[in-house]
Amino acid sequence: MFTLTETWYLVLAALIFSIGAVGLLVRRNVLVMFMCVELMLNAVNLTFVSFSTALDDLGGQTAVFFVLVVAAAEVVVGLGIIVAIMRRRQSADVDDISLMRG
Amino acid sequence: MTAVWLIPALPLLGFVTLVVLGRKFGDPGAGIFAACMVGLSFLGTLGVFAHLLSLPHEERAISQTLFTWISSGSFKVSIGFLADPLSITMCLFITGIGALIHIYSVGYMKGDPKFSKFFVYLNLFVASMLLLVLGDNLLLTFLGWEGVGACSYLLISFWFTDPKNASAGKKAFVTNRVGDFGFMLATFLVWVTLGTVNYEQIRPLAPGLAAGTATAIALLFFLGATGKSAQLPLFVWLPDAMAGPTPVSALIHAATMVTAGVYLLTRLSPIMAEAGWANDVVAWVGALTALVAACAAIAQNDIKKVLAYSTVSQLGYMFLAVGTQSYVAAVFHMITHASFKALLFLGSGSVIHAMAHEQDMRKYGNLRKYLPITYATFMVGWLAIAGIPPLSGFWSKDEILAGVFNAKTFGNLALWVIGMAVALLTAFYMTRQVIMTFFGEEKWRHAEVDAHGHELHADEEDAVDDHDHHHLTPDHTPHESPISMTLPLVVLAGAAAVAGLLNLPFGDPLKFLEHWLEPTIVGEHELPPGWVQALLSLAAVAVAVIGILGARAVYFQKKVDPAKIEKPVFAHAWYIDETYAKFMGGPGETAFEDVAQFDQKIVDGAVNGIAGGTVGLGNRLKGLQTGLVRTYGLGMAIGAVALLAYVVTRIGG
Amino acid sequence: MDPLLSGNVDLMTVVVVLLKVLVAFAGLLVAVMGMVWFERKALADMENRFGPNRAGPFGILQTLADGMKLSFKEDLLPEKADRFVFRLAPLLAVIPAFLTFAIVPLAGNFSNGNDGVVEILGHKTFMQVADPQMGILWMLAMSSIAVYGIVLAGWSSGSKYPLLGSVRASAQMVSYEAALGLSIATVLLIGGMLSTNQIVAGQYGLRWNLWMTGIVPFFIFIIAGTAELNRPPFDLVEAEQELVGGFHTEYSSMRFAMFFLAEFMNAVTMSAIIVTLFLGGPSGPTFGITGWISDYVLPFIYFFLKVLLFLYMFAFFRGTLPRFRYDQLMDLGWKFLIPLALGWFLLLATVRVAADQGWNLPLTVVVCLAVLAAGAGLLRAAIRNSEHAEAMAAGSVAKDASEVDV
Amino acid sequence: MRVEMFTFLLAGAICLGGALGVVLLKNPVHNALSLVATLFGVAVLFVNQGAYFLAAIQVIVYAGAIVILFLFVIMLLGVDRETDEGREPLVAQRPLAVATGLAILGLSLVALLSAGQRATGDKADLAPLNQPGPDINHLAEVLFTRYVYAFEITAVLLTVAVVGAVVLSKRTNEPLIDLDEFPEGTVVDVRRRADDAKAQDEVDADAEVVAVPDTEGDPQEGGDD
Repeated sequence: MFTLTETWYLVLAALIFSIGAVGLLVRRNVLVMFMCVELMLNAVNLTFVSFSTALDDLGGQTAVFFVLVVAAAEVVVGLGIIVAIMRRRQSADVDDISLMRG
Repeated sequence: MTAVWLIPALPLLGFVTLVVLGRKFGDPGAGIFAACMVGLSFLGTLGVFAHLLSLPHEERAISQTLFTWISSGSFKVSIGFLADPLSITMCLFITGIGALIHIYSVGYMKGDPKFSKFFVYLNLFVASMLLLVLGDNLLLTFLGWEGVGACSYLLISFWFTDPKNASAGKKAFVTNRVGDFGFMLATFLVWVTLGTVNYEQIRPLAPGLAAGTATAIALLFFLGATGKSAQLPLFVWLPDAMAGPTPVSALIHAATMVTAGVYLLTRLSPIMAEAGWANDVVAWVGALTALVAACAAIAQNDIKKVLAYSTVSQLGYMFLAVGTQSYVAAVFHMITHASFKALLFLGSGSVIHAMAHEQDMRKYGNLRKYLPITYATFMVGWLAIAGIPPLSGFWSKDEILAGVFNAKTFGNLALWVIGMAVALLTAFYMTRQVIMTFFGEEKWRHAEVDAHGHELHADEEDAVDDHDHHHLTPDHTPHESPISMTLPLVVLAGAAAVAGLLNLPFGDPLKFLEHWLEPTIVGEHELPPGWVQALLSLAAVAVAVIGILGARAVYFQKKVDPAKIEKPVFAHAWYIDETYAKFMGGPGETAFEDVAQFDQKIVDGAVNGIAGGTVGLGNRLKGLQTGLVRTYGLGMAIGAVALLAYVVTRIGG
Repeated sequence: MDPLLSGNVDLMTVVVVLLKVLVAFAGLLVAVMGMVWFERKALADMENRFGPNRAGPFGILQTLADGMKLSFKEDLLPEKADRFVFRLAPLLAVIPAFLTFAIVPLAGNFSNGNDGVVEILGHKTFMQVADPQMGILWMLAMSSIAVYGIVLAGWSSGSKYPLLGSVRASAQMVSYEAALGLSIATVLLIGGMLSTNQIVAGQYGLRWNLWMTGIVPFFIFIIAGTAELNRPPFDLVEAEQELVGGFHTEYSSMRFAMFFLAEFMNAVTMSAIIVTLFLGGPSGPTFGITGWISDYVLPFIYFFLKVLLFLYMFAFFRGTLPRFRYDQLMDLGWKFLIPLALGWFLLLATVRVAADQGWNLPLTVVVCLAVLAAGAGLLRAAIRNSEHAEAMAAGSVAKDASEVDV
Repeated sequence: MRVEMFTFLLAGAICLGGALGVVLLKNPVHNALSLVATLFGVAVLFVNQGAYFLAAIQVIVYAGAIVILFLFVIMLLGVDRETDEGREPLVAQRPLAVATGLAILGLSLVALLSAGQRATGDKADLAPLNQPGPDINHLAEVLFTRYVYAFEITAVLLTVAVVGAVVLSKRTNEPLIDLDEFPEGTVVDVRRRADDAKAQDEVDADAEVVAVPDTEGDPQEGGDD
């Protein structure tokens, strides 16, 4: 039986992060993309806590706390923007929102 | 004494204030304000001067750094001022004579539609000149150098509605550019070789310069000086510059700006001391300029042109002194020349003012009857420049000639002979001018006469100051100028008379100027022993007297036809100007056309090409900006991968 | 931390844990059955009728009968429903309800500063299923999860009335969670601990948080808690006149029973939480008795009576209060309860600091009240001002205004 | 240890399943639910590592607030239908995305597995974790002493975010972008002119058709635009 070290957590976090990154790039629904960002943030949080445990230091947990707060703020503003955009065009497809193209 | 910065700041304040409020201040107001600013600056200079005097001999230098101007890598330049005996001496007569000329201008420029603008320029000029002199590094000096150049340009073409005035301004500007080029190259060279442009830092480093480098630097700086100080071959702009208002001629083109070159070389005496044969070049150029200009001066009919060539010639003396390492003599002559030449210019201005802006001496005569104060003061100036003791010109000129006689310069005796010849010519043409102006019959009463039947009118057209268009009529009665114009004349006459006291050759304790400047100047020169000096002085006086008598014989007693002396070649200043014009119009023009083509095709082409290329590239690249968030995201992700890859490879190592 | 889990985890520990879980779950189920019957009876009394009186004595088995009836009904699945979520939703409603109950101390001797430790099968433990470190936060977390059951139920039905009901419900629950959390924060401020066990232990004697926090948080908690439960007068979620049956319109049979169960479970749990937070939980006088009576019987009786009080209160609300309109509900939550809870929290914090620093306590309180009154005045002015401004959603305005109050 | 291993495996599986669900499921609501599963799994993993407080707020903030907000938006804006993910309009986006994802994963794993401690740099010198008392106390101590400014600034950030969200969600009748704000000659202006020209063309074309209804001109030329 393997022993549970922080490496396990870190590998799991890397997996979640990669999945989130791929999802962000592949999915076209703005909301789903947003969720993928949250996935990535969570993967990072997990990494922070794992290192915090591994190094026996509160620093990682403190970082997670701030990530949580910032994520909350980000979602509030992001969803506000999405709602404002979707009021104009009845679509959540991010490819439709390309007014800023060169 | 931390108020050094106030000296240039006050005229600058005047400039800024007048730019904004000049029109509000109105006709006399703006002028009085400007004069007050320069006067206050003079008082400040006096304060600093007194402070310096109170210091021990060796510590007479105040350097004050205000702030860092440019800081780029190891290149660091501050806005800082260096008040030492040399710069304060310069400041004293810049602000002193400047203040007098400001006062004079209030009278002279009365009623001019651009009255306040004139004082804007004058104040800016004084500020720039003070910056030039007080700046503690080459770059700041260059700033002042360009500032005075710009002001000179603006003032020469002050009445720019006349195309001749405008072109005279342009000529001065362009000719000066050639010299500035030398200044800049020299500054770069100093920076590259010494790693600093600060005078106080240059001073200890200069002896370490290679002889060749020092020579190159000195020659390049001298090129700059020939432009600003109107030496061969760049002197051609100064006679034309007389198109400007007469106070300008007095202040800028006689007393202050044109001495900037002398100041520069004196300031850089540590480098000049290492420069070897460059000093010979300076001396010879100075001597030849003095001769050429003196020759030209005897054939001019425009009262101001005579003075202009005279100025060129006297500047030649100064460079002769610099070239023979007699810096003290150069500065001494600079001071005396500043006072008597300003006096002469202002006197001529007074005459012109009285004669309804007629500048042709052939239409003058017997003016001593109408202009007693002008006449009296002009006499002082005349005797001073002619080198009659005990007036100031004698002492300074004598010291230069004595220095040349004993110098180790190549061909020093030849130089001395030239100097003596120039002294003779100086006495001659000045006497000629005085006689034509103040003695004889009242020639303007004869309608349109050409008393001497000259075929050539010696460019009289060029210099006619016709900014107001009432011409000299036969029934004109000259009248003395207002007090604001005569007062400076009297003061300057006093100065011109006694300025010689600054540095009397009769014994070491009497050489005030030499002791005063000692800590600033590097370079040794030995005066000949006392009895030789006495003989030389006697010779000089004799030469001056001969010149005066000769002129008296020709123009007063009319024993010789003046036409025999006033050769066209002299009137045209050896055709140097014409040669330039011919060259510029012929092969020069084609060359310039080619350069212009090059500029258009290659330089502009490069600039436009880069711009066009950027536009084209942008047009191609804007396709990348799809507006699609996911594309951007992909870009970011790829970038992240690259970063990660970099980090990972670093970890391994 | 539960002393049970501090040592080695052996077989008996697991048995004890399982035993506790079983007892708590069974107890909760019984309590729910009782609660349903009790509420119906109480309502019937208020409305001057008999209520259930057929199944068993006084109709006490009515709930059981209802449950059996429901379990034999047909399990309908609407055609437009999202099958997976439709089936998941009831579970998401029930499970948090029970999980919240897990942290409530049911018994144990808390008198005279005892920490409520009892011994079961030779193991020292608390009379609660779990005593996690984050204690009361667990309850907040679970109530966040409970929202999902309702939201998803409404959405997955593929019908507009349930959707509207569920959106109403979740907005309401999210809104009132803030007031709820703030009033809990006052309790934490007084006790300094998150653990429910320690909160209860801190209220020995009659040092109930009810008084220690100055009563106001207690009332805020009751109002917000009632709203969290979607019970009358905050039962817009299932306002039959408007939304047919609310989020569970399309549910039938056992799935409906689960929602039903969850609702009453939540009511019981909420009562238990109120008791735990403000009324000292199972603590009470022991009259010098020791042994198992003081460990189990007396505390449980105290606990039961206190919970009963609040169950009656909920029934009483239902019987007497008219339903809020939706904007009234939001106004009450955002413009009144949250600012009040926040202000009170600040007041208590100041008092706490004042006590620590040795300031003049009465003066501090007076100054604080003055500041709060000023803040309230400002808030009121802001609200009145914004009511004139057109095209502003009531919720967002109040959000702004509450920021001003801070 | 065995219990923790079991918990880890279970929670990890939930996390991974949830993450895959977020990316692969087509219905946004299902995506959101999958996200909740992952968040929950992460919370469990936090508990597994002793970060109780973080686990609690992870659930409260993420599950209780953030994902609920997502669901709100999905449901209220009516985008809860399955999205068509079969067609990918951007060429090479998918393979590149997958390749990038794999590259990130691979590189991270290389960094984590080969470098070990070196990847993290030096250990911070905050309070150690293993102290008596609940972890929230230690966390609070650090937050309110060493990180007090950061803490206050995040408070400001949240306030600003709330105000921003209120402003964003205010219903206005003006268009989002006021085209007249843009000076002449900018891209927007050019585009608008192009639109105007197109509209003008249409009007002209219509007029043409109306004006000459019975000439031989193909009516579809002008009418069908």
